[in-house]
Amino acid sequence: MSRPAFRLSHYFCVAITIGVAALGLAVLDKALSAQGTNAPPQETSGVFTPAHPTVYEALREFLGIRSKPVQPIAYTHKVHLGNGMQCTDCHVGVDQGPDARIPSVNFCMTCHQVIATNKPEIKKLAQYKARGEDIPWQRVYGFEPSAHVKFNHAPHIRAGVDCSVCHGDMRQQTVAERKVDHTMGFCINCHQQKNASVDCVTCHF
Amino acid sequence: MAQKTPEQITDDLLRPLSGISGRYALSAAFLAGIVVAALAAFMWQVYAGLGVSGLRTPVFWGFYITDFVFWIGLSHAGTLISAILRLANATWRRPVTRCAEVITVFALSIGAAFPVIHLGRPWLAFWLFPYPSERGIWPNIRSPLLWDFFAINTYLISSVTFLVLPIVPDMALVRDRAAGWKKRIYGALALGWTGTPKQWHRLETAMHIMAVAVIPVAVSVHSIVSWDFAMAPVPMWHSTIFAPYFVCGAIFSGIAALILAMALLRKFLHLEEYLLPIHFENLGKLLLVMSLLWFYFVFAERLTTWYGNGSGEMPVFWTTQHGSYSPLFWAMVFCNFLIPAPILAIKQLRTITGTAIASFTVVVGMWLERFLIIVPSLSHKYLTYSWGTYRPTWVEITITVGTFCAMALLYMIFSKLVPIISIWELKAGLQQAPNHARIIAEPDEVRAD
Amino acid sequence: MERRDFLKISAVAGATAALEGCGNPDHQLIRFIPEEDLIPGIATWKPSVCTLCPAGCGLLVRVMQGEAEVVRDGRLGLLKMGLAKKLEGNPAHPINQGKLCPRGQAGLQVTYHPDRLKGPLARVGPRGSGQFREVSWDDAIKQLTSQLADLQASNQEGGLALITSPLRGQKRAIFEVFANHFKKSLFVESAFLGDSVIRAANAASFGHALPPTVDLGQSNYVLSFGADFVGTWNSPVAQSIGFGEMRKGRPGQRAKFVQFEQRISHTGASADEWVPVQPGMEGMLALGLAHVIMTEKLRPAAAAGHAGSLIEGWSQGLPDYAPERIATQTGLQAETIARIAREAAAHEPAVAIIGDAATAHTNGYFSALAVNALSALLGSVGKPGGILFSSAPAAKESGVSVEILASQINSGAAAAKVLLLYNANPVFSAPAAWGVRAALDKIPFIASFGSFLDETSALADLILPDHSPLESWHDDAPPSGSARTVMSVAPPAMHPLHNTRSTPDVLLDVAHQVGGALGKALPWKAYDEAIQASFAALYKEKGTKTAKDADEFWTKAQEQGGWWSAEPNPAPVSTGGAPSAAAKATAPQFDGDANEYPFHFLPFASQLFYDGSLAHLPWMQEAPDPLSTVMWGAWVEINPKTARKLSVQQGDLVEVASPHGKLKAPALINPGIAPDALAMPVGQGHENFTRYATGCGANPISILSPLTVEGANSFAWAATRVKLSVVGRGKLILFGGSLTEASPELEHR
Amino acid sequence: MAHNWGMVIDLDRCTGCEACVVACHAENNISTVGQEQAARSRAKHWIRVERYYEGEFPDVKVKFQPVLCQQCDAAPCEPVCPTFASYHTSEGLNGQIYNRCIGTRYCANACPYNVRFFNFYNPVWDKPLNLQLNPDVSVRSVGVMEKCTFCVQRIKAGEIQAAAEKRELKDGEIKPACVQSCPTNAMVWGDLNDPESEASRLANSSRATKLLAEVGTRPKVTYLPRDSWHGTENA
Repeated sequence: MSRPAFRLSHYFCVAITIGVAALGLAVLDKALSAQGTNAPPQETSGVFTPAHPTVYEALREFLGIRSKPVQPIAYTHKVHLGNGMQCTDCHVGVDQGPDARIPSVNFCMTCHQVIATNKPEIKKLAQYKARGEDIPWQRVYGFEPSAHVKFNHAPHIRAGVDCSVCHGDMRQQTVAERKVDHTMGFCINCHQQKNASVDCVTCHF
Repeated sequence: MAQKTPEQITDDLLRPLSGISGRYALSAAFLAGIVVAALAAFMWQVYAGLGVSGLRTPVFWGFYITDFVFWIGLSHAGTLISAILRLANATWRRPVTRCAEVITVFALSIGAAFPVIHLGRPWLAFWLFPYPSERGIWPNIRSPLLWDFFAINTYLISSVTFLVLPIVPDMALVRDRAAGWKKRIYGALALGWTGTPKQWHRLETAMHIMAVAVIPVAVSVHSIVSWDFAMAPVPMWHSTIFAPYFVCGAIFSGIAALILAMALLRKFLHLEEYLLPIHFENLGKLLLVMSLLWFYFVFAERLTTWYGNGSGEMPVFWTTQHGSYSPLFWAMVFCNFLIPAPILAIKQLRTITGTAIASFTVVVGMWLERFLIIVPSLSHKYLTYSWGTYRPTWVEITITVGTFCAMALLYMIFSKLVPIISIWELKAGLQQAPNHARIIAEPDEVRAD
Repeated sequence: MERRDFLKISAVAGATAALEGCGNPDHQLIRFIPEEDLIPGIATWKPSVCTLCPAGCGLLVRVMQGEAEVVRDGRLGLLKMGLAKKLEGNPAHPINQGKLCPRGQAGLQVTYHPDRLKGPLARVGPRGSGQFREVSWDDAIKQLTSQLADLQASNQEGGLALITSPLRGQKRAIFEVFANHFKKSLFVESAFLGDSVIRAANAASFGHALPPTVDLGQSNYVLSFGADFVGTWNSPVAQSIGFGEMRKGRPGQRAKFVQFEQRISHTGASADEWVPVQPGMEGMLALGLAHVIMTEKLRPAAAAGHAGSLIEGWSQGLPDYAPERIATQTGLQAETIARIAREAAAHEPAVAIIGDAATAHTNGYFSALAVNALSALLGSVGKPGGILFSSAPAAKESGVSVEILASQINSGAAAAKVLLLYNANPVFSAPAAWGVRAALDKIPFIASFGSFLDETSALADLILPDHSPLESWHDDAPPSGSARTVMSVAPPAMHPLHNTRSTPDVLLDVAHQVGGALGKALPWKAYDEAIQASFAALYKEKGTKTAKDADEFWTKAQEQGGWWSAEPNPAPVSTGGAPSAAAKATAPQFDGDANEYPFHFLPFASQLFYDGSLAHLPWMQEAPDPLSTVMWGAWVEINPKTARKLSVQQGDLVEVASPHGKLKAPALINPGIAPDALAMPVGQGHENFTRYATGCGANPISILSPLTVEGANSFAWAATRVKLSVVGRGKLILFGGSLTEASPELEHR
Repeated sequence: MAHNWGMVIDLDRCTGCEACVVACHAENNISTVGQEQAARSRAKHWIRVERYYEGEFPDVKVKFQPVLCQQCDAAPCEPVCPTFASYHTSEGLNGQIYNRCIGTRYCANACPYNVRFFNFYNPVWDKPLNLQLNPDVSVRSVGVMEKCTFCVQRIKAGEIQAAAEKRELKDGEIKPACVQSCPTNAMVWGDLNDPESEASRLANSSRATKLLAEVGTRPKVTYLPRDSWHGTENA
C-alpha cells in the first residue's frame, strides 16, 4: 500500500534535494566569483584572496608535495668543485648572513668569457648574457612560506656544520637536486645532538 | 483502550520502518537541502577565511561555540536520563529511553563538529590527536580544549554503545520478519542474536555496567565544556559555579529536547498508544525541577557577581542586566523560567501540548544562555578601550540552522531504520509485571480502583 | 573608494605572489641582470632625508636585496635590487637624533605605492577627465621645452607660474632660476600649514625670519598657545625629544606645560594644565600674562626689549590688559591668568610659543607678536630652555600665495601660459572660494612633476613623475629643530622602481635645451652636481677643520647624511631692532553671522595625514588617530553637552555648512572641545588621490572662508563660522571602544 | 645567565603620537585590512595607544597608554593553546608559533589585554607594496593568531651577532621597533635579569606599576604612571 507513495516521494526527494543543493552551490559560486563584494556591507568578506591560487595548490602544500626544480642550464657542481673551487666562491655571504647568494650571469661570465665557450650549456649562458637577462635558477632547497622557518646559514657554518650535512655531497652531483629532506625532524635531531636550542622560536618567527 | 498484546506492540512499532510517505520524503528533502546549504556555507568559510563570519576583535567566539555548548548540552538528554531511569528502575521509562539515547548520539556528533567548524585552519584539526611525529610535539594536555577532545570522544563512544546494545534484540526481530536484502542487513546488525537466556543475561549485565559507567562520563563532559570558559581569566567566565551550572543546564535542555522529540514522534509515527500523557507528565516534572535548579544557579551566579562588585566583572554584569545584551538576558529568563515553570507546575497545564510548549521555550532559552555566557564577557573584557561588539553573518546563521535541520533529518532517518521504541523492553515490561504495563496503559483506570 | 577595483588588483597581486616559486622557469617572468652587487639577507643602512614635512629629519634607510617586478626597455621582468625595507631616524642627525614620527615611518609606502605614476603621461581626454597616455621621456621633455621656449620667445610678463611645496636648498635654487628667468613669473610655495605668520612675527620681534627652535629639554615652564608641537607644528620630532627630556630627562626636575587652545589637541592632551581660550584671543591672553608679570614687578617691561616695543602700551605695563578686563573676552578666569603668569615668572627658564590655529585667525600676526613679547619678557629668548634661532638661511619668499595667483589669473591681471606643479595640491588645500580650479583652467599648459594623480595634477597636460624621496638625491637646511647648523645631504637610497626621473634633473635638462640665459644660469649637468657645488662652498666656509679637502668633506657628508656643526651655534637675537610702528590688539574677524552660523569651525592638522598629502598611505589610513581613534575616515568633533542639546549621537552623519559651502561627515563626541566649536581633521575627503584616499571622508578646507591674516600674507583658516544639522547615520570607524577608563556600563548603577 | 626581556613605558613622556604603532607595522609585516574590515574591527595593531578622557569641559584631562603584549610570566594565553602554538620561550617571551597555530582563538579570549590579533583573511599587499615586507619576519597566513613578539627577529639577530663576535649583549644594543622610534624616549627595553640594565632599573623604581596587576598575569611590561607638576619645588 505504501508502494505508490514511495515512487512519488522518490521523485520529490531527489528533485527537492537537488534544487536546494543547487541553490546552496549557486550562493557559494556567486560569492566566490564576486569575492563577497556585492553582499551588503555587514556581510561582505571585504578584501581577501585565498592563500593558494587553486585548491590543487593548497592540497599539494598540505601534503608537502614539491615540484622538482627544472634548471635553465645544466650546471654541474661536480665539475666546478672538481676543479678545486669552493662552495663559497659562488655562494657568497653564506657565512655572513641568512642566505647564500646564487651567482648572476655576470659572475659566471667572468670565467666563461674564455673557458669552455664552445660547450652548448655555456652557449646558453652567453645567450642569456647577450639578451641582458639573468639566469632563472630555480630554488632547490628552502622552506615553504607556510613553515614560517627563519633559517640563518651563518651560525650553522660557524658551528662547523659542513655544507654536505644539509645539501648532500655536491661533488657527486651534477645539476643540484634535493638530496636531503629538510624536515623538522632532520633539524631537531641535529640540534639535539649538538645540544643547540630546540626552542620553537629559535627557528619559527 | 484495550490491553496491547506483544504481537500488536511489535506490529505497531515496526510499522514506521516500512515504506516512505510523500510527506516524509518532502520534509526529508527540505531538511537535506538546508543541510547542504550549511555545508556550502562552511566550504565557503574554509575557502575565504573566518572573515566571512561575524567574529572580530575582541569577540573571537560567537555562534559556533554557542552552538557547540548548546548541542553538547542537548546530548545530555538521553544517555544520562535513560541511564538514571534504568538504574532507578523506573518502569515508565521503557518507551522513552531509546528516543532519548538517539538524541544523545546525534546531538553529540553535531556538537563535536563545531570546534572544527570554528577553527581558523580546520584542515589541521587532526593535531589534536596525540600521535607520535618526527617533530616530537604532542598536544598540550594543559589545554581544556584537549580535555574536551577526549571527554567528547569517550562520551560519544560510550553513548553509541549504550544506544546500540539494546537495539540488537530488536534488530533480530526485524530480521526475522524481513526478507531479501533487508533481511541480510538487519541480520548483520542483529549480531547473530537468537534470544537465548545467556544472551539476555549478558545484555542485561552489559546494559547495567554501561548505565553505571555512562553517568560520570556524561557529567564530566559538560563540566569540561564549562571549564573551557572557567579556566580563562575572563570576567564572569572564571567562576567555580560553572561546572555544576553547565551540567544542570545541559540536563535541563536535554529533557526539553527529549520531550519535544517524543511529542513529534508521537504525532508523526502515530505512537499515541505508547508515548502516553503520563510520560510527558513525568518528564514535565523532571523539567520543572531542572528549571528551578537552573534558576537557582543563575540567581546564585548573578548575586555573587553583583555583591562581589569586581571591577572587571561589573561591566559584563551590567551590560547583560541593563545594557546592550539585556533584552537577550530577560528573554532567556522568560524562556527558561517564567514561562515553563508555571506551565509545568500547574497540573492542568502539564499536558502533552503544555510540556511541549514549555520544552520549546526552554530549548530557545538555553541557546540564548550559552550565547550570553560567551559574547558579553568577550566584548566587555577589562580595558574599556578594547571593548567591542559582535554581529553574526549569514554564514554563521546558515550553519546554525543547518545543524538543527541535520538533527531532525538524522532523527527521521533513524526512526525509519530502527524501531524508535524498544520493543523487547516494552514486552519485557508486560511479561514481568502486567500491572505495571496496565499502569502505563491506563493510569486513570488504576486510580479509579 | 573603488572597492571593486581594489579587490581585483589585490586578488591579482595575491595570486601572482602565490604563483612565484613554482619550479619551472618557463612559468616565470624573465630576470634582469642585477645592477647592484648585494648579499642576500644582509641589511645595509643608507642615510636619507625625510621630505614629508618641513622639519627635515634625517633618515636611515634599511636596504636589503629583494626581487622587484620592473619594466626595463619595454620588457616586464624580475630584478634583484636593493629595496628600502624600513625607515628609521638617523641617530647622528641633530634634528631627530634617531627618532621618527609616524608619518616619516610611513614614507616607505610612498615609494611602493601601487598607484604611483610609473612613467611620463600626456593628457588625451578633456582637462580633469583623468585620461592620459604614456609618452617617452624624450617626447615629454621636448613638449615642456617647446612650451617654455615659446614663452621665452613671446617674452610675455607673468607667463610662467610655479606652484611647489615649500622648497629648500639647491632644489629651490633651480626652481628659483626658472622663476627669475621668466619676467614677473608667479612663484608660489603652497603649504596649508605654512609658518609664514610666525616667520614674519619672528622677523619683526627678533630679527630672524625663521620658525623658532624651542629648547624644551631645558625649559622649566612651557606656555603653548595652540601649537601642536609634538604632533605637526614646526619640528615635531625634535620637540618631542625635548618634551621627553622636559618631563623626565632631569631627575627631580619636571617642567610644567600649559596649553591654551579651543579644542584639545594631540599636544594639549599631554599638558599639565589645559586651558580653553576663546578663538583669536591668544594674543590678548599673552598680554594679560605680561601685564601681571610687569605690574607685580616680576620682570621689568624693558626685559622684553625690541619685541615688547612692538606692542602698543607695553612700556606703560599694558594697562588695558589687566586680567579682570580680559577675563570675559579670553574666557579665562582672572585668577587663572594671574596664577599662570606668576608661575611662569617663577620658573626660569620659561618659554612661550604660538602656532597652528592661534596664528590662523585674522589677528594671528598680532597674537604672534604678543606671544613673542611675552617670551622676551620671560627672558628666555636666545637662551637655553627658551627660543633659539638656528643660523640657517632665512627662507626667501616670493610674496605670492595661491590665493593671489588665483585671483590675479581669474581677474585677468596675470595671464600665465605655463604652470609648473611640484608636490603641491592647491585644488585640494585651498578653499573653494579662492577659485583655484577656475584659475588653473585658464592656464593653457600645466606640467606636473608629482608622483601621484591628485585633484590638481589630474588637470595637468603633461606629467613628468619625479623619483620617490628614497630614489632621489637630497639636500636640505632645516630652519629649526636644532641649535646646530645643519646641512643635510643624501644620495639615493635605492634605484628607481619605475620609469621616473628626478625633477631637478629634468628641469636642468629642460633649461639646457631651452638654452640661452636660462641654460647658463644652471651650469650643472645634474642635481647632485649642484648639491656638490653647494657643499664645496660650505667646505670653504665651515668645513676646513673637519675634512682635509672639499671632496673628503663631500664624501663624509654623504656617508653620515649631511654636515652639522659640532656645537650649538644659535644666531644672536637682535635686541634693539629698528623701532617700527607698535601693533595694536585687534579683535579676530570671523566670517559668517554668529546667529545663523553658531559654531566656530576649527580645522586641525591630522597627526597622520599632515595637511592631506599623506592620506594615500594605507598605514596612515589604518593607524588610529591619537585622540579620536578613527581609522579610514574624517569626522566632526562636537562637545558632549552641545551634542545632547542638538540630539546628535556619536556616528550621526552631520552636515556642516559655512557661508562658502557644506560637507557631510560623521559626528564624534569629544569632551575636550568648546561647546561653541566644531573641529575637523584636515587631510581626508580627497576626490582623486589613489585608491586608498579617494572618497574617504570629507575635506574641511573646501568650506573655509577666504580670509587672510592681517599683516602677514597668509590664510586665516581658523576664522570660519558654521552651522550643523543631522542628516542621517554616518560611517565612523573607531579603533577605541570607550572614551573613559571607567566603564560606561557602570552608569546603570 | 638566561635573558629575561622586559619593557618599561613612561606614561609621563608618552604623547600618544602613534610612531610606535606605525613602526611596528613596518617592522613586523602587519597587513592593513582596509576600510570594510577595519569597520568590522579586524584591524591589527600589535601595539596600540589607548586614549582615555577624564573630566568634563573645561577641566578635561587625557591619558595615553600604549598597550602591547605584556609578555606575561603567568600568561593566560599559553596553557589554553591545545597545540603549543602559544608557549613560553626560554627567554621568557610569550612565543607565538604561526605554523603550529590552528586558529582556536582561545589564547585571544584568555588574554586580559586583548593584544592578540587574528588573520580573518589572507593578508594582501597591493603590488608593489609587497616589496616593503621585512624578510626577517614571516608573513602570517589566513586563520592564524599573531601578536607582539618584542621584535624577536631583532633579538635573534642581536644574539647571533654577539655570539659571532664572542661577547655578551650590551644593554640597549637591541631595540624593538617601537622603542627605537619613540620620539619622547618613553619606552625602554632590556634584560630584567641584568640588574644594571636601564629597563630593570626603571622596572624596580618606586613609580613602577603593572597593567591589570589584579589579574595576576605577572606582565613583563612595566608602566610608570603619568606624573603631575610638583609646583615650585622645582624652581
